[in-house]
Amino acid sequence: MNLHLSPAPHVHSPQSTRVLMLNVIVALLPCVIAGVWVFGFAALATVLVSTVAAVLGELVWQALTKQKVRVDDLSAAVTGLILGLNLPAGAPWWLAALGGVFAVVIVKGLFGGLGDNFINPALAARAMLLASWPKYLTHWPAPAGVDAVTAATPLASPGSYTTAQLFLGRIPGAIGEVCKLAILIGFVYLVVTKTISWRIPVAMVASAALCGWVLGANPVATALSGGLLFGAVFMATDYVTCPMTVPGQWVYAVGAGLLVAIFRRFSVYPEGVTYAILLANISAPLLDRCFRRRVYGHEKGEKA
Amino acid sequence: MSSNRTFRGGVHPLHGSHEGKAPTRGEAVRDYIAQTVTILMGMHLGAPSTPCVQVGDHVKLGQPIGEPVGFLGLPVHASVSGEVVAVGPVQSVTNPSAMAVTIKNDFKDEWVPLNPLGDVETCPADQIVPAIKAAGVCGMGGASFPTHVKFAVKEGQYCDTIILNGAECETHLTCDHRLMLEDSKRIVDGLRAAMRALGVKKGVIAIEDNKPDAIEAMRKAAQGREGVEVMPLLTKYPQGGEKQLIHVVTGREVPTKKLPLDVHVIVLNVGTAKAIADAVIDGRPLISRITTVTGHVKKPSNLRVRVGTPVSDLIRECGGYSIPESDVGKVVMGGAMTGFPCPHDRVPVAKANNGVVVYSQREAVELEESPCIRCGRCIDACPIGLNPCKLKYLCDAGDMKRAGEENVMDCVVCGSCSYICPARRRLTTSFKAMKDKIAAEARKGKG
Amino acid sequence: MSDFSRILLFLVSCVFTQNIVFARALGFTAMGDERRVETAAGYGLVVALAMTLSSALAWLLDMLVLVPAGMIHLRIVAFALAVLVAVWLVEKLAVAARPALAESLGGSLMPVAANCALLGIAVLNYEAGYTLGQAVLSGLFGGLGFLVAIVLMAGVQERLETSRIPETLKGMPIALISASLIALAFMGFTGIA
Amino acid sequence: MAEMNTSLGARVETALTTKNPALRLALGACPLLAVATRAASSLGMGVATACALVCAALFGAIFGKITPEKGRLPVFLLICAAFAGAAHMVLQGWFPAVSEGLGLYAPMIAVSCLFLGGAGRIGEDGIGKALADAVGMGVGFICLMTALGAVRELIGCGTVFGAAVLPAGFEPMLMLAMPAGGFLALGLLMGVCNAVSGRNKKKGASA
Repeated sequence: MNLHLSPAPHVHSPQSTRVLMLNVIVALLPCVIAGVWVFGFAALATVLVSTVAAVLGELVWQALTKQKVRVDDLSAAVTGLILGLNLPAGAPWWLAALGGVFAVVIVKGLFGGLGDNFINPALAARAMLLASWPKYLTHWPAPAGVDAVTAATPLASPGSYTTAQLFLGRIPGAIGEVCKLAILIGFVYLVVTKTISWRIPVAMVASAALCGWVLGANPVATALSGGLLFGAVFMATDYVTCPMTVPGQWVYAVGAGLLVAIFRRFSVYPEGVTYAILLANISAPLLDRCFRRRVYGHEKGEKA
Repeated sequence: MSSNRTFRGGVHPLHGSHEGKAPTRGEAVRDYIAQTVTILMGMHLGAPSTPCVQVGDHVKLGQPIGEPVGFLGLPVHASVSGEVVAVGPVQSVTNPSAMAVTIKNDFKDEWVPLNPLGDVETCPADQIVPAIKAAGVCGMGGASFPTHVKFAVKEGQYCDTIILNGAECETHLTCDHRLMLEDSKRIVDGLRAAMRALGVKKGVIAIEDNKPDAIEAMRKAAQGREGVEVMPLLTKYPQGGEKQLIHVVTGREVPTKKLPLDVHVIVLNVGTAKAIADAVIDGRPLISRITTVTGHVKKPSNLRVRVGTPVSDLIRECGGYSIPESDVGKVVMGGAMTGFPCPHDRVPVAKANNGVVVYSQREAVELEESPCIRCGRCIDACPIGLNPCKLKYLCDAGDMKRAGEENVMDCVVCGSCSYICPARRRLTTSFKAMKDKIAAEARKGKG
Repeated sequence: MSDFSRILLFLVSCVFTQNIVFARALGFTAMGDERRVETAAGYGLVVALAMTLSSALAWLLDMLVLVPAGMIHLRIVAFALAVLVAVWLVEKLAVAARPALAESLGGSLMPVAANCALLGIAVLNYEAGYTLGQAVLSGLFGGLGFLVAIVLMAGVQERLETSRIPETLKGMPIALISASLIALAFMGFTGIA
Repeated sequence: MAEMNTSLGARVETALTTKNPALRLALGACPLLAVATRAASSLGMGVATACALVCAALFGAIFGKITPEKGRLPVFLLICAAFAGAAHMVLQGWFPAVSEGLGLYAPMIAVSCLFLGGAGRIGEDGIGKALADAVGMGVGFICLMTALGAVRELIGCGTVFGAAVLPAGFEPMLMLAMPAGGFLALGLLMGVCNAVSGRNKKKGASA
């Protein structure tokens, strides 16, 4: 008899890092399918390139720096997938690949790897691509079957699409963000499997719609346009870069929504979700400082 | 009978399979008497007792074989009658050389003369605590704190509520559940004795709502007994933790570094209450207890065993392992959340050992720690409100000062954070080590 | 546009869109090893105050001494002098108003003068041809921008304490890389005000 | 709380008095980060700063001896500013292209000198030692600025010293020309330097 002596607890929750990441990938599949449906196979190619680049990038980085290779935790795959879904269909392959590598090596790897980055890798990579090669990131191909090569996104020309079009996604935009139905399916899946809480997405979308309304935008169109829903469900909820305490998460989500409304109204970019979430990420450590749980048997804010 | 009364945080281990209690909760308690018992001298928190018998001595049932040492000392009694065959160190669950007395059972079960006090409602109240001490009663829920010390109310302190802990929030275990079903009257007697000893007006028996039959049985037993009530609680781990229980039942929080008595509460396990009743009514010392034997054994059961019975005897009595012996991966003394792994299966059962759980190799294999993904689940799960994620970093870095500032000493080592962590980080283990280190440092500073 | 909204836009511009650290890359030197939000906030306040004062002093020095005397080639020295005087004044002020704060700042505030945001804002004001009022506001708002930047950086660096940053990148390199990513995020403000 | 209040002055002072030359170089490069986007102009700025630094170090060593400790930093800042002004005027006259590239960042040469010269320690060493240190730091700074400018120019516009070196299809990464890119390039450059020098140190230790 060879008895193990590892200490208690002797049971573990079935939700491992890998299971959680797999849940996110499954939740992203409807968006991938919808993207292919809207933009054709060019969309699939973009998503695949960025995913493969992110996974290979992580593999090579971890091997080069003599770390244990942990590609099997699927976090790099999630990053690459989300980045790909944030790009326009048919973006140059090197753009998608470079973005994937930047995300896992510069934004994540240099800080130590999974859990150590302070900002969402996929979004930071997207911001980098937008800053470096703006023409590719603002060139939106029209949905397959529409008689035009490029078209104006709903954010650039509000009112040119019906709510149903916005919801189903036969509109120009980034691959993953166009079909709101697919995003909602993913959201429900993530909440049901307890991968994420409903808190951040709902608070962020509601806050953006409300603030947008105050600033003169149609709240329904605000919620259904651009990458707001996609960002709120899949990127603002990134464990690593959102606050860890519940009150902190509320402030974070409401703040991100507010920034989205402000950016859409005032900045030169028609879309502000990327920057709103990145800025919220940066404030997350401060929010975690402000909102700490009271320790049992201690007065609020009392130190040992 | 479901309840919403609970604390903030916590986890639901094995919730899909009735907290692992299904195999044993319907099984009536069986008696098992061992041929040889190895009685440890250090079964309680505090200095081990000194053996007062020698090899070759004949001892009677209930005869003192160990004398108390120090403030937290407790006497130890023979749990069988027969001949002392060995006095010396043996392997216990946590200590490779623990002083013990081994007795070969002659199966005569001759008692030493006992001093019963009689009915708990009429016996002299001032003799109750000495009787409890003489009977060697310690907490039977796992912490094994000497019970008479809990009753030592200091100048200026008072107690207004005694809580009987029947929550049994730990997974797999059903020994308290069965005890409440089969010996409900004795439990209430024990509670009344404790209340009378300290002049307490209110006694609360707290039970998780996954044991409706036990709640029913205890309510029936408590009927007509002065100041005794039964309180159902939500099923959630660690509902039976002392601090959580006090908060849920009384709304009070034990201030940091203080004891329950500082908020006028004493918490006793239901098994301890039964032992108190035995000590008062019959004058009988604590020589047996109910232990749940479950996991990979052929016939999971609750056994009433003599203190000092080897675990291997318990497993044999339950039909032996249900998997090949080579596949047995871990034998845990206690439940899945806080139990101690046994180095081998011949260690003896002590007064506070409430269960034995057998795991297969596959279940027992230690999961590899991976990087923290900062999901915040540990923060949500901590019943104390600590930040385990940050604390783990400080503890692993050996930063005693900042770990103390992050309140590591308030950690109750319940295991909720380690259970919930998707990265399988051994948070609780780090905290336990840091707590021990800080406590050792403090002792060094004093001495 | 009302004065109020003009000032508000100027504030947003100085604090976010043209943040002195992330958009103009000035004043980063102070962040190399700042790890505590409390210290960072104290330092940021001191710098903001000094920036306001030095803006005013540099403007006065320029308009009242250098230009009339035809010594504009001495501008850099004059601005450096303005910075030193401003920091010296802030130090006196801190000692008088908040002795405890001054204590926590370690006695001397003079090293704060080495912060290039201070000299930078004086030059910026001169290049933009601001009036005295505009220069003071620019100093104040620029200082607030610095405060925001240093507090955000300190929060991030506190957070990075638990990260497994490679040994070769610890300290200044990772602070620079963090600042780079924050600067990327601050680009979202482009076009606002 | 004691730890939290670690004096601010002391923290900044460590940056000013650090003995680590790599860190001093990086701190010196920070003020000029925004304009070090081209190899040629960065080289020019590096040379100008190095010259100003050597002169400032000479005067700093002289005046440092006779100034009380508290006054050293202000005095050195003024000396640096004076030579930065002189360097700027020389640039304006002889190298207008570099001067134009500097724009309003020209006065930052003074702050660069402050960090490169280890302002907090001036007057501690003799004139000879201070000069040798300044020359060393100056040469190092020229190398660092040139490398920084070259890397940013190569990736940010596809050229080095104005010559196209990358294939025609290369699309420059505009971010490198922005402050964000400057921070990133300098951070990575420092990391690479640390890695290389760390490896050398290890080799030296084992030999």
